[in-house]
Amino acid sequence: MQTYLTLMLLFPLAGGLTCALAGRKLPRQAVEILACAAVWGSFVCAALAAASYAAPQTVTLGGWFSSFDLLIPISLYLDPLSLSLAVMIGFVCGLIHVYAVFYMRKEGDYARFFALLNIFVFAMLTLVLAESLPLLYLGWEGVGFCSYLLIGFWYTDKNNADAGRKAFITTRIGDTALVIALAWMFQLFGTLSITQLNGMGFLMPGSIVTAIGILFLIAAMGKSAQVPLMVWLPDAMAGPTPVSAMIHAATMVTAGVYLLSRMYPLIGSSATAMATIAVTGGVTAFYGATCALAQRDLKRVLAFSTISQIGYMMLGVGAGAVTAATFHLLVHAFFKALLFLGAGCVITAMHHEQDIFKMGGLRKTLPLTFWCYLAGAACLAGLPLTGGFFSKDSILVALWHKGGTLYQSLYALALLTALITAYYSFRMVYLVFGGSDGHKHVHVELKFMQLVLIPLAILGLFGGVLNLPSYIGEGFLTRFFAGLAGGAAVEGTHTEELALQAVAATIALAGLLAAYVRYGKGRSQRLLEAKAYPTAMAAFLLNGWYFDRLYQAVLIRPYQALSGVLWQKVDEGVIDDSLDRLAGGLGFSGSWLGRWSTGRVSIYIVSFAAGGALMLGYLAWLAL
Amino acid sequence: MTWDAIDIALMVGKILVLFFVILTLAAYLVLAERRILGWMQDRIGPNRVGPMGLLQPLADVIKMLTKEDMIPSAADRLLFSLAPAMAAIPAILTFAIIPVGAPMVLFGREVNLQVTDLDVGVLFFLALSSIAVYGIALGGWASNSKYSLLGSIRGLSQLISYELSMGLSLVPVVMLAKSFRLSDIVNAQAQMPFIVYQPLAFAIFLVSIIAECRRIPFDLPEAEGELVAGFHTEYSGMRFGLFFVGEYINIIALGALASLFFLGGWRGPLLPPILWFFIKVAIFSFLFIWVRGTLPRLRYDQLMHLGWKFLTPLALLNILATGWWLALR
Amino acid sequence: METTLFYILSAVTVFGTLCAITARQAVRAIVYLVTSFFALALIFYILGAPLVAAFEVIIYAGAIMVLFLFVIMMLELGSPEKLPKPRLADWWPAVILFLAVVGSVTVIAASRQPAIAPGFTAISVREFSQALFTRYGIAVEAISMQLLFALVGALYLGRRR
Amino acid sequence: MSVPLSHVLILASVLFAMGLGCVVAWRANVIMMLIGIEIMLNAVMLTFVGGSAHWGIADGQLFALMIMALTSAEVSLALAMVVYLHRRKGSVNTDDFDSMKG
Repeated sequence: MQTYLTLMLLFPLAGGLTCALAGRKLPRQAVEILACAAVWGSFVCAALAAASYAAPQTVTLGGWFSSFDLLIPISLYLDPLSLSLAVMIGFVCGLIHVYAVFYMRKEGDYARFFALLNIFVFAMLTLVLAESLPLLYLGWEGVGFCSYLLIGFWYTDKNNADAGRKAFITTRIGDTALVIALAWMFQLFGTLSITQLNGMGFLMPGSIVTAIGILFLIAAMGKSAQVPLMVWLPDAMAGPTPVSAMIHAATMVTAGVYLLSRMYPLIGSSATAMATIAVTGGVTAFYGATCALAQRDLKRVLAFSTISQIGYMMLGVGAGAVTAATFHLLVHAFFKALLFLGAGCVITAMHHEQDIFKMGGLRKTLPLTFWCYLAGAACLAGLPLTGGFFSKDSILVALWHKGGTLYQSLYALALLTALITAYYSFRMVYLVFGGSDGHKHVHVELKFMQLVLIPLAILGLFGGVLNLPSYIGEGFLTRFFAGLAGGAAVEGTHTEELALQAVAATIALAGLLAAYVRYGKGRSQRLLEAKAYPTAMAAFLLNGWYFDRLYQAVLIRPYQALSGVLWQKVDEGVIDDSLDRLAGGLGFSGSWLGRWSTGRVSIYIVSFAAGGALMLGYLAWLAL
Repeated sequence: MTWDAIDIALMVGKILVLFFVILTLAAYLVLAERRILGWMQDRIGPNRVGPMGLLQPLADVIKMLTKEDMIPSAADRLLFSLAPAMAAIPAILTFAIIPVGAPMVLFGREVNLQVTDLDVGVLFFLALSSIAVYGIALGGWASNSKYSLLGSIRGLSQLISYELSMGLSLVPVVMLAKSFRLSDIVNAQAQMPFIVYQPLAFAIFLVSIIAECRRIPFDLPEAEGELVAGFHTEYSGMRFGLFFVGEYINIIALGALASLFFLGGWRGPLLPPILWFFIKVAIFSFLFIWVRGTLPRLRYDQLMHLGWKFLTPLALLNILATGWWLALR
Repeated sequence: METTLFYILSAVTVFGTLCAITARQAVRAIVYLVTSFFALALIFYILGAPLVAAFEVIIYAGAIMVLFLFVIMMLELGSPEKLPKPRLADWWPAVILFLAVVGSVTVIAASRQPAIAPGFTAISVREFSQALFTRYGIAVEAISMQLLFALVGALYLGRRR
Repeated sequence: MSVPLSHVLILASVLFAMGLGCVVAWRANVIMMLIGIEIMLNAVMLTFVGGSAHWGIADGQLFALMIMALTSAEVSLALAMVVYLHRRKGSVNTDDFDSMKG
């Protein structure tokens, strides 16, 4: 087991370092093969680990810090949660690597790209497998770092670089909260081992647990793009599409959910913290869905849908259904990666045109992409019997069973969101693939890229078997997660469950119907309308509720003004000026004293003698 | 140390006697030199004043005293007047430490035939000989004459150079006697005069003292042919006389020291100590005159080379050898 | 008697030095200074340091000052130049420094009153030499090296090109 | 012999101060400056000898002797330098030698 875990981490690390250090010297194909092989090797290790998995275990690879009472070993923890995520990460990332090989064929700087991808995988796996919080934090920052560099991969364009910076700075707010939580917990518990911490929650009063939970929530907000720190994710689409698929849809953004699930035994005891998490998730889900309604950029639609879906996951965690949340996380990873990769195919076919109102007719040009994409959209919309349906439904069920006014209203909100989700999913499908005015150009690479979609589509569609509802049979994940806190199956009658699923299915189908009416039938009219200036509501949604402007007005403007004042008045006016004056004064006095060093012995002698007389006089004064 | 009247009287007596004897001796040494040189050069020399010219020194003194005292107008009057005294006084002072005979009993107490028996006697002698330089240097400088100045500079460098080899040649003597005190040195030669042990040191010392006296062949500071008498060109009358007398007193003093250091001083068989001492000094004085009558003058660079490149290293080697010998004995 | 002699010699020393530093000609300064050093040597003798006294005369009066005299004469012979003389204004800092130093030391010295022990005996040559060549052997070596360096340096500076 | 040590020290300080004054006043003339330094060194020697007499040990005299040796080394070099500089610049005025000024 130790071998598997070590190799799982070492493969991508070695691949990334090799690419980074020697990538420029190696031929392109060697780099590509190396990068893919590293990730697939990691996946194989994960699969083998899963195959031989028996019980949760901790593996210590070495020491990191050991000073005073701070002991941080490099130790990994394998339990159902981390194992399932590791397998998912290995698989999805491996597929995306293969996809990226073809997608990035025309781009230079392949070494940097693949090095960063591999290092990202390493960091993500570290995050997931870490047994101690500092190691988790290492991975946490590692993925953030790779994300920053990959969003700004085409850094020569200022917008891309800005998007990278925005992502980095915004997530940093969350990171700060995490560091505070870490330091505080070390002070409270004297350890940073996750397994130990999770068993120590009862030691502390509820208010402290709540505070720690909220700090973790803020960390998750940053990394998982939850309200109010979600503004970076839509802009992160500036990166290459495989990056968007891998980092900003499937893996990294779920880190926040993972963190909360991981620490659930600790923070789950605080109802307040849980409620806050649930509210955040619900609001984010609703926010993302509404914004996705009006987006014109294909990737931004997907980005907002990601925000929305992660909101669902948070909702699940908030409702105490870690299994449901993880279930949705896994299925979401598959279908969202599928959607992004499909979008990548579309964008490639459209010669990097991303406006969905300028697309259409691709159903005939790219049939394979269409069918796969359709599967992804169905999952996203939660059409019955798809993987997305089951996973989303398990969250809804958990919410319903939680009970209470708060969770009931959140359930209603989630249902509304599901309706909107179905609507915008098919709006997207209709606009992109419907109609007849299609483009005809298909690259060779595109064929290979489309092939990658197939396994993802299958997984997305049939992901539901991972955790079938209890009336069909005992869910695999439920059984697997049974040992975890918060992993217990939601109890309820089969009838009730069926009723809830019927409601969800009806909602999804209603959304589909609405989308068909508006964009299937009235497509041409919609295209005409799109050319007009957007209505106030559409603009509001298009711009993500104007959150960017709000932040601009509330935070950035005052900050810039303050910076301006600090810069011009304080820094230049006070500090610089005083330093300038000081330097000038010193220079003046220096040159003035410098006249002393005339090179004339006589003056030196007089100075020297005067100094000596002064010292002697001091001694005499002492003697008096 | 308490002094009573007899002590003081003895001291004053010693000083007066010594003073008188030295001046007389110096005066007659001049006469002797003139006579001996005359004989050597196959002529008669001064023989008119008194029997065999014995009153000649008196006549010379009278002549000098009555001569007009000339001071050049551009001269530094103070230093011009002081210089002759500066030349003569160290020579006279040297006698303060010279034991002229064995201690004798007088007025019920033992009396050294020596003005004072310093425990750093050798150093006292060296100090005085180094002071003697000033008379020459200042005399020449104060005259404000080119030739005098040249003579002074020559004298300075010559004296400094030979002082070194002279001092170094005395180190083995001190090492053998294990004292700076002159009476100790004389007593250390009770068995054997040091010339037996230290012939090389004696040779170096002899050459050096001739140079110190600025006698031929080392009389470059006053070389008549080149510098018109050098540093005392401008002097006349009694001032010149002082230079002159100083030189001869110096001869006697150095002769006395040479006999003390190497020939056992007043020690000798049969004859009374004072006589022995007198004989030895006379021998050295004769040697000086003899050399003057025999050897030609050296060139200036030869003089310097002899001092620095020959005598000084030789003296150093001699010290080394003596040290070894003393250590191994 | 020696006490009286000490004060007389002190007066001679101070007077000679004073004349030396105010002399108009360097040669005269040397002469005054030699006088002063002579008196100083006698003070050393009185203070029980006959060896230092002898060396004071041999080395200071007999060698160092002669060297000065030699150089002065050589320079005068080479190119008689008018050396700059200190103006009256130049004496002010000197006088102030003089007063400061003497005042300070007087104050410091007067604040303690240790007398030289009346019965003290002069340090004999033997004692002196034993201390010099045993306890301070290293210092002697160092000094000899320094003299050697000075010799080499002087030769280098003096060589003709 | 009943001279207080303080009188010896005061004599030394007077000599030292006169040497200092000489150096300061004659600051234009290298030779006079060197003479001033000699005076100061002699004053220091007097201090040492006085101390030696006061405590009855030879060390002070030893240091006086060492000062002499040092001084002879110093003076020989300094005067060689003076002669050298005189040969080069035809001057012994210190203020003419300021080519190394800052």
